[in-house]
Amino acid sequence: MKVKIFVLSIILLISQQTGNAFGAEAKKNDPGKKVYEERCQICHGAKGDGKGLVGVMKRSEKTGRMINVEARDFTLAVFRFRSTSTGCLPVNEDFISLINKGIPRSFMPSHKDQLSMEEKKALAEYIKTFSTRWKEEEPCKSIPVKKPRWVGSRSSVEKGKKIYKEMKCWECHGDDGKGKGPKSDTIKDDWGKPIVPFDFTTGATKMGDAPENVYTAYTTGLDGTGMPSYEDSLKEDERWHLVSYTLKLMGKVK
Amino acid sequence: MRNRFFLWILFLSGAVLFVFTLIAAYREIAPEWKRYQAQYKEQIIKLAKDDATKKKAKELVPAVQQIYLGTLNRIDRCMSCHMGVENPMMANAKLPLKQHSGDYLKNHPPDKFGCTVCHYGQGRATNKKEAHAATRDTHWDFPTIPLKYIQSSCTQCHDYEMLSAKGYDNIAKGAKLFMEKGCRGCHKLNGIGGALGKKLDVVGSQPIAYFPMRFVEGDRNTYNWHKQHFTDPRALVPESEMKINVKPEETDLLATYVLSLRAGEMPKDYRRIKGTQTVEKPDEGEALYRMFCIACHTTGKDSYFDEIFNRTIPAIMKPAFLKTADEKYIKKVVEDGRAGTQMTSWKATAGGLTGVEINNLIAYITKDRPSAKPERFDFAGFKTDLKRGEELYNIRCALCHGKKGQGGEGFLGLNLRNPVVQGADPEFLAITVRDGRSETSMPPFGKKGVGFTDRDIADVVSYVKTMSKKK
Amino acid sequence: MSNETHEKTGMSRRDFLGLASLGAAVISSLTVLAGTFRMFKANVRYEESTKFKIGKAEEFPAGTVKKLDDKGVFILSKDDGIYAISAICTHLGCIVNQVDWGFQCPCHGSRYNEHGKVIGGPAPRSLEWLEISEAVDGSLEVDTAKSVPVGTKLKLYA
Amino acid sequence: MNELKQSGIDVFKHNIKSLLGSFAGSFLRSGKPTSDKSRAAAMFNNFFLHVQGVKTHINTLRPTYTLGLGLISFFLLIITVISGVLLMVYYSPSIEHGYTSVKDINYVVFAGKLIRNVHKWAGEGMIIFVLLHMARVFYTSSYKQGREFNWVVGIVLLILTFGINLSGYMLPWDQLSYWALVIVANIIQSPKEITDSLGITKFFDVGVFSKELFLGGLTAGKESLTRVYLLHIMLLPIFLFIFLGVHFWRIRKDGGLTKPDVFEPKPIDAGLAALPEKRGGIFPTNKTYGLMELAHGRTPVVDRDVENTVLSWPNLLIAEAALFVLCLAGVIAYSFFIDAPLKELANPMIPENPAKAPWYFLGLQELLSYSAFMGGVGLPGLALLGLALIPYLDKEPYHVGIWFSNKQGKRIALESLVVSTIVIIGLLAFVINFGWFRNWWPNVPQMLITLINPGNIWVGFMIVWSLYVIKRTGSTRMGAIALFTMFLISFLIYTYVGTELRGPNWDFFWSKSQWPIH
Repeated sequence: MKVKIFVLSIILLISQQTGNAFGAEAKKNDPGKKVYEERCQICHGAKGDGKGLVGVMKRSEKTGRMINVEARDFTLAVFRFRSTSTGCLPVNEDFISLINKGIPRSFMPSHKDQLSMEEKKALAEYIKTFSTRWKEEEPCKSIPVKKPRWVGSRSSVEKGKKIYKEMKCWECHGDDGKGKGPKSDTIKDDWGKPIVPFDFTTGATKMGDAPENVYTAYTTGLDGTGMPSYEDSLKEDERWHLVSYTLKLMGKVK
Repeated sequence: MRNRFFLWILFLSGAVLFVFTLIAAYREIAPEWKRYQAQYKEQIIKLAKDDATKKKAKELVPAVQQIYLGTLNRIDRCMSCHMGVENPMMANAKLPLKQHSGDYLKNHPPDKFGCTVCHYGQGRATNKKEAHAATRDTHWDFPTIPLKYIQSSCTQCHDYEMLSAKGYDNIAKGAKLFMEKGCRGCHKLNGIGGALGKKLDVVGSQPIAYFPMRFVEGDRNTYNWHKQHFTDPRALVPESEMKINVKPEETDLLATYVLSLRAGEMPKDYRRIKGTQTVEKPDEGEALYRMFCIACHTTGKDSYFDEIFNRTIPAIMKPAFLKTADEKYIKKVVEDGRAGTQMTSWKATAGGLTGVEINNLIAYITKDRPSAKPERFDFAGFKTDLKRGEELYNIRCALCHGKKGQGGEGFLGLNLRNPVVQGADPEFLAITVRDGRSETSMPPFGKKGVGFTDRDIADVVSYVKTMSKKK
Repeated sequence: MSNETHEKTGMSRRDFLGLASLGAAVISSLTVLAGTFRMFKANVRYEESTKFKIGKAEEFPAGTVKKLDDKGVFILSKDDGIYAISAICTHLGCIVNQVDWGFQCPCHGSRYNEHGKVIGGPAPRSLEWLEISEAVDGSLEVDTAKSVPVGTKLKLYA
Repeated sequence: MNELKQSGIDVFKHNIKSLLGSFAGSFLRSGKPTSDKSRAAAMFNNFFLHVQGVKTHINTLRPTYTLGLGLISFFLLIITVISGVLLMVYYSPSIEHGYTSVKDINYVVFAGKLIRNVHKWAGEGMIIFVLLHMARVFYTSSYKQGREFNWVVGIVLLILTFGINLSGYMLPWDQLSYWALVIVANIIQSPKEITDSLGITKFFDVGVFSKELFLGGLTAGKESLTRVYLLHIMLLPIFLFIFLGVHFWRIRKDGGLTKPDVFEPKPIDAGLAALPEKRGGIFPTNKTYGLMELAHGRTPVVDRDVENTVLSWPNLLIAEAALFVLCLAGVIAYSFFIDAPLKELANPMIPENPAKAPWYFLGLQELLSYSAFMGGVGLPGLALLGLALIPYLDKEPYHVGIWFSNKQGKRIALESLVVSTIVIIGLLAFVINFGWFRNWWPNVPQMLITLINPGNIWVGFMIVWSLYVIKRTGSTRMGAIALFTMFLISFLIYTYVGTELRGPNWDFFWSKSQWPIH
């Protein structure tokens, strides 16, 4: 396997240096590879290691805090935004929804209209070639999401607030949800980069800010970051209460 | 029965009227300040050392004490309660009878200056609540100013040097911070400054309703607003674009300074200004950079995406940029600004900088210019294909610059539609595309980077130059 | 008039209620009226204070005569003390001028000697001597509302 | 000689002793009122009292009939005039000193704050009581039988009351005054909406012309304050008193207050001084209206006083005195507890949000938010015209002097109350939830909104419903009751909504505590 990837990357390197911008002369007639080279490689790198030409992007938050945004490294096959349980590989739908939506606040653009469905699927397959994990493991099943009607109600917000306190969410995200908890300065992610806990008051999560997205984040956890999965430690209702409280911090409910 | 009914009404309402008239009369003849004056009299009689003083104190008749200041257009009745303000015998008394602290009154006798000219508050009022006007229901725009900001009143008559020499340097420190934190990059003062923020000429004497008080903690007055606004502008004005970079202890100094920016001038015979009093612009490049540019461009060495402005702020002092951008280009940007972005036009008729100052500023910005010139790009030598340029742009450039070249709004790249880029030398643009800007997010698209041929680059640049016409 | 009508009408019976209610109405109306009249007397004046500072004692060496036009006061300093004489003519309120032999009013020819004593013309009284005192900060203070007996001078220790 | 001299001194002494009595006698012209004749004379010989009849009908003295509303309005006017004169002592009408002089009235004038409160509340009380008085007159059919014109005079007085109150609102020159002035100036300008739609603005701009006439310029400033002051203390009061004189004189000439055709004194009326008694005789009633009954003693024919009337002195005068002192006590007690508002100094740069007219115009302001012209000029004009026309369109001569005419009248009033409440609240709820034409089709011509808006729809509904009532009952009086009830209810509801439920940006709020704080 490793040899194969090595050979592949060599080929890629060569093609990058000799081919033109279109990548139309790519050796293999793989549409996923073509799309990747055209659109993804500049940030994610030819080897999928997140070391593209654009490099580290600096972003100054509204509070004045400077954060570094880095392109995802595909070689570990650890993905934050999934619909599957923590530790699992994402399903194809996850890739496609991410390609469609992009990631707000981290310069990952939406490709919803730029690519056809086949191209998106091919791209997902191509990304899977960067890690051996895809050969060794099977993706888990998506966790179904069904929003109860009471999400966002006052009593639910109150319960969520309690859970926020009990589950020590505040250690990273802060009492006021502004991402300035006592631990927020020290935590690091799987790639060894410092983590910036999310500031809920900015209102826009990277995963999407519908209640369903927030619920998914709490259920699956954001693998690779310090954000754990609460699938086992909280009941479904409790996670929804937490979502209610999050919506309040985001200013979406009163 | 009928007449008795009316007689009863007459009797009862007469009684009610009588009672209320009496209570109202009592309220009129026994106001709050009379109580303090009685206390004052009592204390003076107790403290008097000689008979003459005692006799004088016994002769005190309660009356509204007022200072009529014709030239200042004020009437101050504060001393109706603060009776002992000039009396050394009351040095250890409790408020409101206590003597004024320090020796300020020696050179500022109340009968010439009054009280509200320094302390604010409602001079005409004759009860504590309305005179101090701390709460909004008194409907007075200038409540008594907290002592930590009181130096903002001194500058009505005194210059910063004199105040600093006497140890009252909050105001001068505040002015210095104001100069060095780039406030005027967005705010005009004396006609000079950017256009993004509000003019600050009379901000210190604006009424409370001028400021959005909704999220202010504590008393909703101008003083707290300024302090909290310097701490976190967006906590008070959620849509604010203000960038602030001050330490917590510096907020008071800045608040003192802005509170000193007041409308109206003191009459001539009150003013003692010899030295500087307003923040005038120095003309060295570095000072100019600090005053006008630093708030957004920071050190000028980093390009970063700013969530407040919602666009990337370029690193204007990076050698990689200076290597390609010549003085003429930079001057054009400084003078005309970048329409469609937050970059203000700084020419004399807009931002208010003179030609000399702009030259000094550019000299400072370009001081790290590397000596090596970039490799030339023979743009004129290509016959460009707009259609191909568009295809290339849409796949490779639109990711960061947006499909219409608009930049901003979550896009990492700069706005390409504005007149500066559109009017720039195509060779300059081509070199930028080819070499990128090292250490920023603009990668080299030439052969060593993404793999564009020179022809690709020429096509893309020629397409970019047509973008302002696209809707 | 006739007794018959007396019996017939309610008011002429002058029962207690009638009297009481009439009294209540009259008394309360009078109180209101009294308050109304009191209202016309202003509690404050919209003019400069009658008491004002004229400067330190050193500024008035013996022999000084200073006319404060805007206040209508002469400040005179002699060896035995300093004193203030009102410049308001006691006849009809004109401002008097200082002349060799004292003060002369330009309006109707009243004349006063150097101590302000009336010596001719229609003026009924002598010019007022005004209270002059030392304020807390050491400067001299004149109060035009307070007159003092003629000859009262403030002794200066300087 | 000596005797004569002696007696001369005695006479003089006697004259001095009786000085008070003889002065009072000369004052009343006919001596002390001790007999019916002299009591009568006291009334008709007195400059102030003779506007009232010598005799007063018992029905007039019944508190449950008049509720004293007209008199209360008049007494409030007297109180307002007196307190207003007092305020003029210290107020100075200029934009430099106006505001500070009001502040000083509050702070250092003896009882200044109380007097200002009294002036304010008595003035605004007038609006309430004039409206209530109008309702009383309406519901007792008192606009009939020769009183038609006086009803019209009353409407003029209502307009003048509104005008004087409004002009007074501007004088303190605080934020409330200034922005109310701006709003009113724009109401005055609102005919421009029509002329614009018709395209004749460039020939004759009646809106801007009248606005300039009112403000003395195009924006509110120094000149405007002078003009408003003039209106408040001179022009409007002069007209008010002229019309008031006519109003009172016509009451007298039109035969006093209305009374039911069939009237029986009740036992409770027995307390009146000199209640007429029926002491037998041939004729059941006595209709002599000559001077005879003023003569001393019994009437020769039937030995009975003129039908169901009593002497005004003292019966009416006691009632009036009681009402006056009641008004004064009420106003002073109210003013003691509640202060007249005074906000920050007027600032043309910073609008109040919401910029509201005084409360009595907020009903109009609600209509104004639909269409400036219809709300400001069209509908109020129509309403006043409609009110003025009521006595000429409803001439049914029965049931005069009876509250709500009869059982059917009561039912119609109640029915109209319910129907109008439902319809208005429905209309309001619709507008608040769904907006109007402009929200659906942004390019809709203004003319269409001017012609079709919730205000017009409501007025149209009032007219249609009244016609329906007339058709159903066959009585114009019933139609009038329906119309007037709906007018009152809509004034009430619109005023309440404008005052309490409209917040910043004229948005809907359930209570003021929900307003976003600025």
